[in-house]
Amino acid sequence: METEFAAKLKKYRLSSDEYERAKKLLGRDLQGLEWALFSALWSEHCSYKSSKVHLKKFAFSSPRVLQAMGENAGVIDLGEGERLAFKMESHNHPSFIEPYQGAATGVGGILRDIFTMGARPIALANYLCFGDPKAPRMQALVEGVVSGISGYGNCVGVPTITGQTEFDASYNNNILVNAMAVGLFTEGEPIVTSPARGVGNLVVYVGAKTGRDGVHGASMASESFAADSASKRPTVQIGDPFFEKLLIESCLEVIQKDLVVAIQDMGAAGLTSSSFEMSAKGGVGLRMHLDRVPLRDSSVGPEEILLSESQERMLLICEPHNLEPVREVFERWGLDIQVLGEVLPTPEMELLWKNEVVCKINPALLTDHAPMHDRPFEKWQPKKQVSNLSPNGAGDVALPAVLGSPQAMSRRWIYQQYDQRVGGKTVRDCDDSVAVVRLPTTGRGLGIVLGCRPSVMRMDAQVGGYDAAFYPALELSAKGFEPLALTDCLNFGNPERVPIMSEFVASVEALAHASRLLDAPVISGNVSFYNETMGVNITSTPATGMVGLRPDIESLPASHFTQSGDEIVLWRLPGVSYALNASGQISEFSGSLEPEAVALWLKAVRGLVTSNGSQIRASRVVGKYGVGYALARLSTEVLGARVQSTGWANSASANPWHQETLYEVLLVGVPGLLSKVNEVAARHRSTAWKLGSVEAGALTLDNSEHALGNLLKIYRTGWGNHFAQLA
Amino acid sequence: MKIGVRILPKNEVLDTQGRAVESTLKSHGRSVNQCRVGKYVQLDLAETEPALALKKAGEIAEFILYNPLIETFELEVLPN
Amino acid sequence: MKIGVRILPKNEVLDTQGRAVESTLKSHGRSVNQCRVGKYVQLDLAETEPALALKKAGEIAEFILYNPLIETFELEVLPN
Amino acid sequence: MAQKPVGILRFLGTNCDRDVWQAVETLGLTPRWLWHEDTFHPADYSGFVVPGGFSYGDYLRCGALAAKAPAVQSLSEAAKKGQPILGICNGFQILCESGLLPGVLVRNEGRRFIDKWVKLKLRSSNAWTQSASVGRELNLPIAHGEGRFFLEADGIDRLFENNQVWCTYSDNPNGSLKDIAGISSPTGNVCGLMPHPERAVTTWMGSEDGRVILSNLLV
Ligand SMILES: Nc1ncnc2c1ncn2[C@@H]1O[C@H](COP(=O)(O)OP(=O)(O)O)[C@@H](O)[C@H]1O
Ligand SMILES: [Mg+2]
Repeated sequence: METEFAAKLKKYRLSSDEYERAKKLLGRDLQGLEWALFSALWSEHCSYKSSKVHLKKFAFSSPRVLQAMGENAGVIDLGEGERLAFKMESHNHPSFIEPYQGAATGVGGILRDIFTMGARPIALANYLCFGDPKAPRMQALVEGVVSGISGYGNCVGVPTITGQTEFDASYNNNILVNAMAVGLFTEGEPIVTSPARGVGNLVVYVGAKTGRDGVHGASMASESFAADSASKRPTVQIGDPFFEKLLIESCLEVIQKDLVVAIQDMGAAGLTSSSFEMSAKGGVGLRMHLDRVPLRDSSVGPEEILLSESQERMLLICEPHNLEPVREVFERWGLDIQVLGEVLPTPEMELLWKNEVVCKINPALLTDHAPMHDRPFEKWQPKKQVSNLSPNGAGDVALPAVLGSPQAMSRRWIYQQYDQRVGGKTVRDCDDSVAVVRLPTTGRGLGIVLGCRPSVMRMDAQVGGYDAAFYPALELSAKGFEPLALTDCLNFGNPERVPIMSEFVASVEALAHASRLLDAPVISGNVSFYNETMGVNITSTPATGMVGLRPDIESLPASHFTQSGDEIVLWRLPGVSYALNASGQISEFSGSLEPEAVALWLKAVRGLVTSNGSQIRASRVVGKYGVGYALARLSTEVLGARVQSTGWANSASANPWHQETLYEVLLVGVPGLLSKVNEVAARHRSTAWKLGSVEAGALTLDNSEHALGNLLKIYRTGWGNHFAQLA
Repeated sequence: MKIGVRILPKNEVLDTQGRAVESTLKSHGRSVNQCRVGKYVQLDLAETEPALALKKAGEIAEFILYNPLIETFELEVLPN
Repeated sequence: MKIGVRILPKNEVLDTQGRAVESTLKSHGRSVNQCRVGKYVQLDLAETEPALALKKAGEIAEFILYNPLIETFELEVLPN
Repeated sequence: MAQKPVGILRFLGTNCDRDVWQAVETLGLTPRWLWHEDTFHPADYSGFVVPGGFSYGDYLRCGALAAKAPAVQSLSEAAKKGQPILGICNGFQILCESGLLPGVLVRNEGRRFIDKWVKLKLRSSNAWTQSASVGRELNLPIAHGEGRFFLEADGIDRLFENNQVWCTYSDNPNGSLKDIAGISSPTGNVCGLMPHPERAVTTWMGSEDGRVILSNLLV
């Protein structure tokens, strides 16, 4: 008896403490389907039980926020009738098991979060962390993930316009696949939310039929990978971007015709999480006949129906008189629709199977009363901080060698597989560090950038947390965009380990602080814990996605040199300094960040860029591998530069071109630019130097001259060298 | 010796292509109970013994042709 | 009754998939003389007579399943 | 007299429909949707565009499932009447699969989807290129996985003899036979093109060269 109970706990992945808690809430033992419900909704993935206490730190009120955390996606007001919904989500575990479908369904899932709210998806971005290119399966994982994203995103007709790709051995057995989607509401288009309302309204299922796909997926994503994870595989979820496209069009149509009261996609834990959340948030009950759920295979039973993660399905609530018009829309788009039941007055979920009540439970017990853990952590202490950088800390790192390394090489192989222009709004694509979309009705520019640099996170989780907001904000500012808001995807290892939890808390607090200073709230996000395989934890990776706004898209600075003779200015706000070694690691750093000063300086950068219009012709934020690498990236086949390191180099460093300081930016513009920068620089305890000028033919750093063709060749052929199987 | 490899999506796995073809056929009045769409691979092998050729084809299928998470395969010896 | 439809690229058409499989196999020391990659469609039809089922499957193949410019097809009756 | 509207076909899975709509409006013309399940009267329209995308998910063969739609029957009538019809990307594939254009578009030589800007050359005049633009170089984006034009050898020769090859790549991105990017019907009113002119109609898009083709809708 005892062992049978233990086996059940194991199967449903509930701890005995959690079982006791559930029992106390119910006043009795769990029975029947309740096991499956508690298992799914109390999983880390659905309940955020280890992170909730800390996620609250993101909260602050801003008049721009129309919808914050808690809904499918956050929504901000852009003014002039335009509003934006966006969110980022992880699909790490499924992508490691089946990279193509894992990545594809990740894209599908994040898109549904956006259009369920009534926003038309206008852009996708992806944040990918892979292991060492030589690690087992890595070439196939890269191939699968990239083709999965491209296969899904291209077909569904949403352009992928930016991304970030990292390589580090800590991801060898646990890659990260995070996808971000951005949706737009134009003037007059309603925002729809998920709380169920209106006693007697109908509960309607639309979209694909239900199969056994991903049953127990949500609770599995909340566990570390074991070596035998293959044996635990549920049926792989298959994404159908064609179906998703039909779902986008039909859902947007019923929403815009004002035919639905509430709508929610069936994501993790499928029908269970969507219906329980709709019911709990609305403070009403739902009666659902589970045997009415359209099935792909008639042998699928009630528990599997509740837990299935079959893709491309939605649950909506509509008034009875609107059922026929709703049906007409979905059928025209070739989709199934089925009424499952109705809204009840008391907050009780009533599940039926062949007209028999098989479960009756207050949904709040599973949602609001889910366990919350304040997992132990330690106050943050920098571990790699030194007072002076050692002269050879970074080793021998010549520019050409660096350019061909996995960390630095061109990612074009990836993004050339993405449709970057469908939708007809793309101004700047994946070739640029900041993606730019033209907002169709007002002609304003929307900038999108991803953030979080794992190398900086490995150096210091607190600095890395600040950087996850400041770096993308600086990239936006250097193109004249005002940073507006953020989404995040917090990828961490096992939260039950104190060092991991400490990094989580340090980086979340830093990110929250930075976002407040920038007045760019975190409006949506996702936590992925247990990225641990056979005892190895990934680099803590709080990925971010940031959006910014510009009043127009005229005189947007380029990301490469455009004119010979232009002046090149380095503008620095001194903070933390370090150098990456050839393998992308940082062994030590000096200095510290002053977050308040950074936030103010960012405003000054944007102010300078926007007030100088076409006089600033190009800009680039200095990042990995320092000023030399940034200059190489600004160079084209014909235009390079002649630059000097006198005056601005940090003395202790062996190679000034290779050092990075948080924060610094390169501005390129008409001669006389330095004096313009200097007018504002001093006010921010920042300094600017003229490094030299744009020149045709070569990139000359002090006395070493690099032929442009050679630099470009190394940068572009890096991919083929490291991914020979894919070239 | 030629070996044919029929690769089909597993029964319990969603067949996106089959679903689309099925519904197009239906809308043109050519209804079918079900349609599954998979791959067909024809291997021309040096082996001349059917048993050996089948063994090698099976190894190749396991190695590269099919994805065991979502597909099943069957082999057949083809006339020359 | 189930009918299988084997669809293969014509010889004069460059079969990019087949070529890719061949070269991967070669680089892993599993050489084959040739590999062609096509499609396999399994039709489950209401017809219970093999002759009728084959006729209907043939019509469906002609109607939509294959493109005579680049492909050929063959039908087979499958056991239930 | 106001010009008749431009008909834009929409199949399940078409995804460049709104982009074509936007481009047609940019030219000052009136677009109209033509739904795949409905037939229409060709005479009500001044011309037709079959937009790109992934009709029916590109399943089975791209364009094959869409080619059977009732709207394509009406489109065939329009083709016979000599009305201008342009199929872009997946629209080109649909025109081939429906027999309105010869040949077929198969998987790119490198097997992967390619999104990039390409240089093209206009080679002959037809309903979508004026004779003045023959010889002109265009800069347009491509975005496709199956853009390699195929037709047996003597068929290709005939296309060239009849001036049906109207657009070629300067640097072949996908292995297309004879660098073919676009072909036309013998009469020149039905044209297919793999690159996307509707994605290049304003400077902020990166090029305005798409207008060279689309502005032929203005009569
Ligand atoms: N996974 C990806 N998806 C789409 N675009 C990507 C991806 N990874 C990198 N990119 C693009 O590649 C370009 C180069 O990336 P990166 O080396 O990080 O340089 P940058 O500092 O300019 O962003 C960027 O413009 C980025 O948008
Ligand atoms: Mg970047």
